[in-house]
Amino acid sequence: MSRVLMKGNEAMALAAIKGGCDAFFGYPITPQNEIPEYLSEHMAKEDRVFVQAESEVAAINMVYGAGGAGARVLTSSSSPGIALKQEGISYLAGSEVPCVIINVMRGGPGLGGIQPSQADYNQITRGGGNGDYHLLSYAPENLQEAVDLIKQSFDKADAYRNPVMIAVDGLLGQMMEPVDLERTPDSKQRERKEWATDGDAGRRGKANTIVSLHLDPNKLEEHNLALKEKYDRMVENEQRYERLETEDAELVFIAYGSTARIARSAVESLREEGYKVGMIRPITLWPFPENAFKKLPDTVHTLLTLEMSLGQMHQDVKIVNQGRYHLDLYARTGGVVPEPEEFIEKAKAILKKEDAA
Amino acid sequence: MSRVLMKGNEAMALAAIKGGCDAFFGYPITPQNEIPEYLSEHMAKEDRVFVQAESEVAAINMVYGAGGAGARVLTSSSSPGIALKQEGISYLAGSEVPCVIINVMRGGPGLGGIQPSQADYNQITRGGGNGDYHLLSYAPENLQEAVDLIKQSFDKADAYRNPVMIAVDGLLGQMMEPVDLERTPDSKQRERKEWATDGDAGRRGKANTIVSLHLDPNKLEEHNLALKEKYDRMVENEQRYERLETEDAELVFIAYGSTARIARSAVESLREEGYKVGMIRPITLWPFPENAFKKLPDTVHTLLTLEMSLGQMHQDVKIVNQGRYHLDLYARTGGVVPEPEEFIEKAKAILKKEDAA
Amino acid sequence: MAAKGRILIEEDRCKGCGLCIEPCPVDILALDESRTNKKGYTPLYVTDPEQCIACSFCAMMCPDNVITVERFKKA
Amino acid sequence: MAAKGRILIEEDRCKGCGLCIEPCPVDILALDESRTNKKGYTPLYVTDPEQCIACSFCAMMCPDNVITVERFKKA
Amino acid sequence: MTEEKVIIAGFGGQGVMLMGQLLAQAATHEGMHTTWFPSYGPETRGGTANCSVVFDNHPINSPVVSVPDSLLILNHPSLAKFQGKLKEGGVLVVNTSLVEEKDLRDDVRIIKVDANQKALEIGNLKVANMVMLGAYVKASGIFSRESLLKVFKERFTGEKQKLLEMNTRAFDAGMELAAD
Amino acid sequence: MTEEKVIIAGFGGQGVMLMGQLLAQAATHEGMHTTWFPSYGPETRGGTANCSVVFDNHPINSPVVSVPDSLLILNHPSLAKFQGKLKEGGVLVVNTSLVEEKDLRDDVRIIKVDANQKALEIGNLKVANMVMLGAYVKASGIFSRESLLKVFKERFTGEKQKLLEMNTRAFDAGMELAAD
Amino acid sequence: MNSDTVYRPKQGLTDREFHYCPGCTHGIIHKLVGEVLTEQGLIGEAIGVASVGCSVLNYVYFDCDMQQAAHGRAPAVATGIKRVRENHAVFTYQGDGDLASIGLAEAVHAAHRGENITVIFVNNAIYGMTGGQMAPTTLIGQKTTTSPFGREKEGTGEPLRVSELLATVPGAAYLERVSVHDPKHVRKAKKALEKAFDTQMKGKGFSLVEFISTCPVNWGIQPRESLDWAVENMIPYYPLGVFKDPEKEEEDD
Amino acid sequence: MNSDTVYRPKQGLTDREFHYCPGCTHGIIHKLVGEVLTEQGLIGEAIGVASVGCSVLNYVYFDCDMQQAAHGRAPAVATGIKRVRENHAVFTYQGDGDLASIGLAEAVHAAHRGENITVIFVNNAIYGMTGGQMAPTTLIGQKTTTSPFGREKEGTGEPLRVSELLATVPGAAYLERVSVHDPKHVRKAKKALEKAFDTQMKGKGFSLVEFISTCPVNWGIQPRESLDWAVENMIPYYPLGVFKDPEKEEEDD
Ligand SMILES: Cc1ncc(C[n+]2csc(CCOP(=O)(O)OP(=O)(O)O)c2C)c(N)n1
Ligand SMILES: Cc1ncc(C[n+]2csc(CCOP(=O)(O)OP(=O)(O)O)c2C)c(N)n1
Ligand code: SF4
Ligand code: SF4
Ligand code: SF4
Ligand code: SF4
Ligand code: SF4
Ligand code: SF4
Ligand SMILES: [Mg+2]
Ligand SMILES: [Mg+2]
Repeated sequence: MSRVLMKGNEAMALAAIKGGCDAFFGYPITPQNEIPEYLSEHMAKEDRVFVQAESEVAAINMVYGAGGAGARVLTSSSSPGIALKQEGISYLAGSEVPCVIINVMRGGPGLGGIQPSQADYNQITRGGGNGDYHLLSYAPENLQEAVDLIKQSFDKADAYRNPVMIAVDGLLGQMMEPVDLERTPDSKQRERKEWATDGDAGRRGKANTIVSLHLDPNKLEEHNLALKEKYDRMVENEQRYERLETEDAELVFIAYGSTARIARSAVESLREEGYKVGMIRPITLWPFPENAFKKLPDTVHTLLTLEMSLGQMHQDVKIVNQGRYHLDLYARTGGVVPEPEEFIEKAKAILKKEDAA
Repeated sequence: MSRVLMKGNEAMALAAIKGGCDAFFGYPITPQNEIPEYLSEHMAKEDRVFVQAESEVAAINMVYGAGGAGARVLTSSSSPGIALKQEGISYLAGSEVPCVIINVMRGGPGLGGIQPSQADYNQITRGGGNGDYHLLSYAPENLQEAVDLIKQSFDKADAYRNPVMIAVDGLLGQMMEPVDLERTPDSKQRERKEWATDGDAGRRGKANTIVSLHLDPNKLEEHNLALKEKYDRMVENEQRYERLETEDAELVFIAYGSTARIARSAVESLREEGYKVGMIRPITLWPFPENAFKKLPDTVHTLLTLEMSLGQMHQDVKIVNQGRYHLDLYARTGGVVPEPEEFIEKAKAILKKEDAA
Repeated sequence: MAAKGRILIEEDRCKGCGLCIEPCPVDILALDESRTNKKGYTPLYVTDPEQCIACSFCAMMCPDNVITVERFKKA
Repeated sequence: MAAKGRILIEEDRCKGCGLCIEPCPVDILALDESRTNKKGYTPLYVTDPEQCIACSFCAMMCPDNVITVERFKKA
Repeated sequence: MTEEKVIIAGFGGQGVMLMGQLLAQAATHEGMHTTWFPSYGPETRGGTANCSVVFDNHPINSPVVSVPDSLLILNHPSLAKFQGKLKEGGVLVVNTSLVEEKDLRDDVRIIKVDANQKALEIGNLKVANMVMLGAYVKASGIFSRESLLKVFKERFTGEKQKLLEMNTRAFDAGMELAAD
Repeated sequence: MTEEKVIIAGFGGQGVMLMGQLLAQAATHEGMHTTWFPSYGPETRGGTANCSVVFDNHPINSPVVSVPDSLLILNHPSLAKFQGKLKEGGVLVVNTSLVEEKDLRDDVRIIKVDANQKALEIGNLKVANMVMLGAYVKASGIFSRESLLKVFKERFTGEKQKLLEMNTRAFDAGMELAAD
Repeated sequence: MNSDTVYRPKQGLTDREFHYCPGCTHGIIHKLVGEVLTEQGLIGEAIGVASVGCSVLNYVYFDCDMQQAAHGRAPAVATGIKRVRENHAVFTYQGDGDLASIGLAEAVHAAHRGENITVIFVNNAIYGMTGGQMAPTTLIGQKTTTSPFGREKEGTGEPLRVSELLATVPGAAYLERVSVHDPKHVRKAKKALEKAFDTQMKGKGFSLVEFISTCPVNWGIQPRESLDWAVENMIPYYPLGVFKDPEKEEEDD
Repeated sequence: MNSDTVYRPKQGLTDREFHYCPGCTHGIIHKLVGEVLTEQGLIGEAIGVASVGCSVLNYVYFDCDMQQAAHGRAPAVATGIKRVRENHAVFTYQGDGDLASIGLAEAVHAAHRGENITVIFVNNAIYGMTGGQMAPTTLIGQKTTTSPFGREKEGTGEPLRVSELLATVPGAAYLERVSVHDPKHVRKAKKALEKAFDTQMKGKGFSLVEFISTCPVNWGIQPRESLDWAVENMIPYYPLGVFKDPEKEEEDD
């Protein structure tokens, strides 16, 4: 094990290289600038492709081109930049071009601010673009997990021929902590993508096309149903989550990413004080880890969603819940990073009320 | 009453004029082209502003400018074009600039097709852009309702200082039917908007600014909470829906827009055959009409969502439901318009199963 | 005068646009107004095949890949 | 030589960038390296006020609105 | 009246959209509920074109017609596409100039109209659609001749006024053909 | 060791970010868990700059420090902003060259370092941060001198190697000052 | 009698019939692209990018790998492709709405970076696919569905000349405007395409051939008259010629 | 002694201190805009559009109505404003990343439509706000955080000259490139701004003044030396001068 101290954005960039990323296309935006900056140097050194696009719109369409041509492609941005990419992301999903997108979220709406936020949950999990599609979305809680997931994400993208979104916030992007870049293996040699428009029509003896257009609605429906079948497989196989101290919990936090990290402190403190508190930490935002909510112990009476947005993930908790538990929400927004004490206080208030009831 | 036969898109365009629309900015895209085409002629004749922008991105930012300067502004587009507008819509919401957006939905994802669809439900109700914001969204089921709602929507936009989305599909945009343009009054004289950047700093004695940027996260959170307070008021006051034959229903359809229109036939046929079927028709997609689900009779056992997308609205039904009823979904997508017979068959199958159980 | 070559017309591809007609230097092309092809268009025909000089102008102007041009070899 | 005018320096706005210094035709501007203003910058000062010709060059070049220039009226 | 659902189909340029709109317009004048819905494509590039029209005394739900009561067929490919959908005993008005009669169903009421021929006689192939329309109006009996002529007058104004007479003639010819 | 949370604050250009990174780097070498988190703004335009560093033998949750165990203050505005957050009995290392001593809390352990003065003596105002760092390392006792010097050697390579000696001297001077 | 085929259609093209309106010159331009790719031996390894416009479906016509791009973004898509498939011929095929309106930034920036791609730019002074709206290239006085009174300078400006604009961008290596209204010009247009692909394959940078094209349906003019209209109205405003030539530049150096 | 104030700062500006880095010429340009608006009597009725870049906060500095636009879209926002407030002076203030990169299409199309607005374009050859990344205007050889080896022609192209590009657009009425590196040029720059607003108020169309500006922090050069760097490196590539003048055009007519 060799741990190196790295800045989040740089660690993620390096992880992408180790995940076999052939090409990066991006546009500067705080708080993710160290990703393109790092790659502008290191992709060149590795003889791989780095292009600073003229805009986010151009960047995502370059990703579409390079991904379509069979390369492993990365782009990164932050909230308003991701909004600009929505049409392109819809195209990528619709024409089944794999790629990896890192979103280092900041406060919104509009230009908003540049401090950490999770208010892109909707645009990540609901596809901010048009049509019935989904992105496989990972929300790591620390740099080690980010590195491990990013390395893997290129394989996942290829396996499903679907864009993968890595959703972190400015906190993870800007912080440093030691990471072991070799904890998980680098992505292995890959096979040629036989579907790609890589200019090998001659060799193949047939031309490939990559399109999202299907003018006949029956064909388009068929295509959508085929995509759905793929999404169903993701729901089946790709849910990832952590359950922490849920065995005898009365109150279960639901939190992801940086918020989960902070919530972890709250769980520890509360447990020390004897409160029966646990946590479900979604690692995939889409598919939302419904499985984590199965077989919770009978002691549970309340699920408390903690997030840095005004209840965006809470909607998924509601969808899963279907009346089983009391639901509550503690939300900060606009770039304010909550402190463990806030969660502790909220938890105590809930537990006290329940006791009284 | 004077009914005139009009094409949906043209009727909507004319309704906007009658709603006091001062300016239109848009970009061509099927199946909404008759809106800009109609307005290119008629706005000029009324000495109002019509601009064909160079792109959807430019159009939505022109809307932001003109709306910010105090005018009543309209834009229209269709699914991929709406995706491109997401950053701009997030800005409009974030800086509280009112406007009206007509979305004549078509099949997706990506370029998709041009036939009717409802697969923008997510990008309409979840804000495809970044941050915690919402659009007041209307989904009329016929041209008369579309005309009435559009006229009104400019007042609503101004009242809440928030964008309003009119969500229809290609079916409503392309069809003709008679409408009474005077059924509801035209929008009345308006007051000067004292918050607008209309160049009247001299008169006002102070300069106005319109921004969505708040670098201090505490300020941005405050701003977000103020927006939320506004959204809460919309949830309180703006839910609109129709309940059809729910009094003794066992099975309740949930459907909006064109789908509801078609479902209406199915309800009629089923009732004729003695089946106890009713319908809840959301007229506002956001706020989703939770109130419609209150005080349903005890006879109800199943809610069946019908939509032209793979269960996007169904998520809101789940959120409202919280385990009360059985839920089921019948979805077509990709531009396929369902026929009443499909709904009838599905309904019968459900009712038969329930009987057997 | 013997033909220098000939054109082959894939008639059911023809859309009757007439772009090929004017460029013909020997003026032997016309639309057959007496009938329609599978598509419903009045197709191109050669009024006087003997005159064809195989210049290919017609084919170059045809937007729909209707025309192939052959030049006869001097035996 | 009597001053033709003078400059007023809003010292706590000064960022010590020095853009105003070189343009002064009579070379009477410098940064006071001996102290810092509220912002923490070494502020501008006039080395020899008597020489000022009120040409405004310094003020024109100052990016931070630090300098006002006055011309004395001939009594 | 009870609901009447019509599909009108031909190829682009034959004027099927207009036919449907004229009917919907007539229905509007007579206080009926009506809907018109085009099959809209990405292009105006030939191929089949069709529209659905519905009339009713009650509000109309779906403008999409799956099982028409009447079918107006202006060319052969459209016959193949739509004939099967026509309800048993429905009205089928066919342009025999472009439709092969041997393929016609035998469980529906068929009105044969040699519309292109008739239009050429009148002086312009373009009015073949009006011949068809006249035949349908006669056969269905839903609208009066006057009702349609009123709509014609509203439509053919300005530059188009010169077309009024010829269209009326074509329409009348169609009515006559159906009366036979 | 138990958790140690540090905030280092000054104005942009004083090198507070680097100080935090050097500590985090030393902690990494010693196998500790550590996090470093900058307060990042839209600009590099003066004003206050600060970072939070945490060391622990256990995995660290939040990198955001609300109640620091130790505080390194390089200028006066930073004192006003952060002093109140320092936990009772915590360590407060202050750069007395730029901080007015009268405003200091009295319920914490104060290490006064005339860092600018010392740095000027050494030959470059820029190394004032290293003086501060040395003082903290001495006062906290968490890291050995060698540990930091190893990090220095890694950092000051290539063009920057010439800075190694001066920085080491400044660091040592800081350690001495804290030992007083 | 023995014979040689001196003109064989569908070179570099599939057998699929074009969906274009009768007499639309998109078809002629397709043929030229197919011929040049075939003659230069590139058809088996070329990668084309279809844009959004009437030619959106050209991925079923060109007999090489094809990727369909979002409206206006073809040059960005081509950039992505070319950067990871450096040795392949990469081209876009774009209309004037696509390239000169929504996609202007992508076109200029591909040129600006000196991307080694070839852009086939079909200027028919209108949005064909969506039913004849005004394009940035629509001529003054021209009636379209969104300029019902004819385009006026006031409010909508004067038509944009894309080749002239791109000529100011250093990375643009080869730029020519051509027409296909008669066989002579078709031949010239083909030469321009040959030079453009040549420029690309020699790594000299961005190349673009602007075609003056027709839209009989939306202009409301018969196919043959449309050619005349283009000659009489478009070419005077959009003069044919070479706007940038890498060989000339080299001479100048 | 009695005195006249011959230079009063903060004209047309609020009293707020600029947040710019020491010696950043954004400040000088702000002052000129404020002065011209004040002197032309427009400050009480002008509407400005702030863009995204270091100058994003200028809505707190300019003492008139201000709307903050999304990155690159200021000319579209200004179009929206101007169309509904025809008689007001409308201007945008944009950096080179904002205008020449992400917002190029919006700038060109505002010019193309002949929008009666004034664009203040601040070219500092870098993305200042985000920490010094390469801009389309970055010079060959210039090191930035995303061109760590110095900008190379190969792969990133040669710098874009915006004024020259816009000069090809008919609707652009007045275009001038100026510098603020010494008092003489500041005075000239102010003249250019006066002409630009004059062009707008006379309804002659789109006007843009390109300012050569500095970024001491991201160039890594002291403020005074930054001015020299601009003179020695930028002006040779970006020559000062008038690229379009409505009065000249009229003479030519
Ligand atoms: C984002 C987006 N906006 C708008 C459209 C609609 N659209 C399709 S083609 C087109 C214009 C095509 O015109 P042009 O590029 O000139 O091609 P032509 O059809 O004339 O060959 C438009 C606006 C779209 N598909 N996507
Ligand atoms: C959509 C979007 N993309 C990216 C950004 C990040 N961003 C902010 S300012 C800027 C560049 C500013 O550079 P420039 O326009 O040259 O202005 P300067 O700071 O140099 O004055 C960028 C990329 C953003 N805010 N929004
Ligand atoms: S090849 Fe030449 S001569 Fe022969 S038909 Fe064609 S154009 Fe006429
Ligand atoms: S150009 Fe081609 S399609 Fe047109 S008439 Fe001639 S052969 Fe037919
Ligand atoms: S006004 Fe002129 S002479 Fe006086 S200090 Fe300023 S630059 Fe020097
Ligand atoms: S130019 Fe202004 S800020 Fe800079 S040193 Fe001179 S007075 Fe101070
Ligand atoms: S609409 Fe115009 S451009 Fe499109 S295929 Fe038809 S003629 Fe050609
Ligand atoms: S970063 Fe550069 S452009 Fe921005 S304020 Fe500082 S010096 Fe000026
Ligand atoms: Mg076109
Ligand atoms: Mg800049």
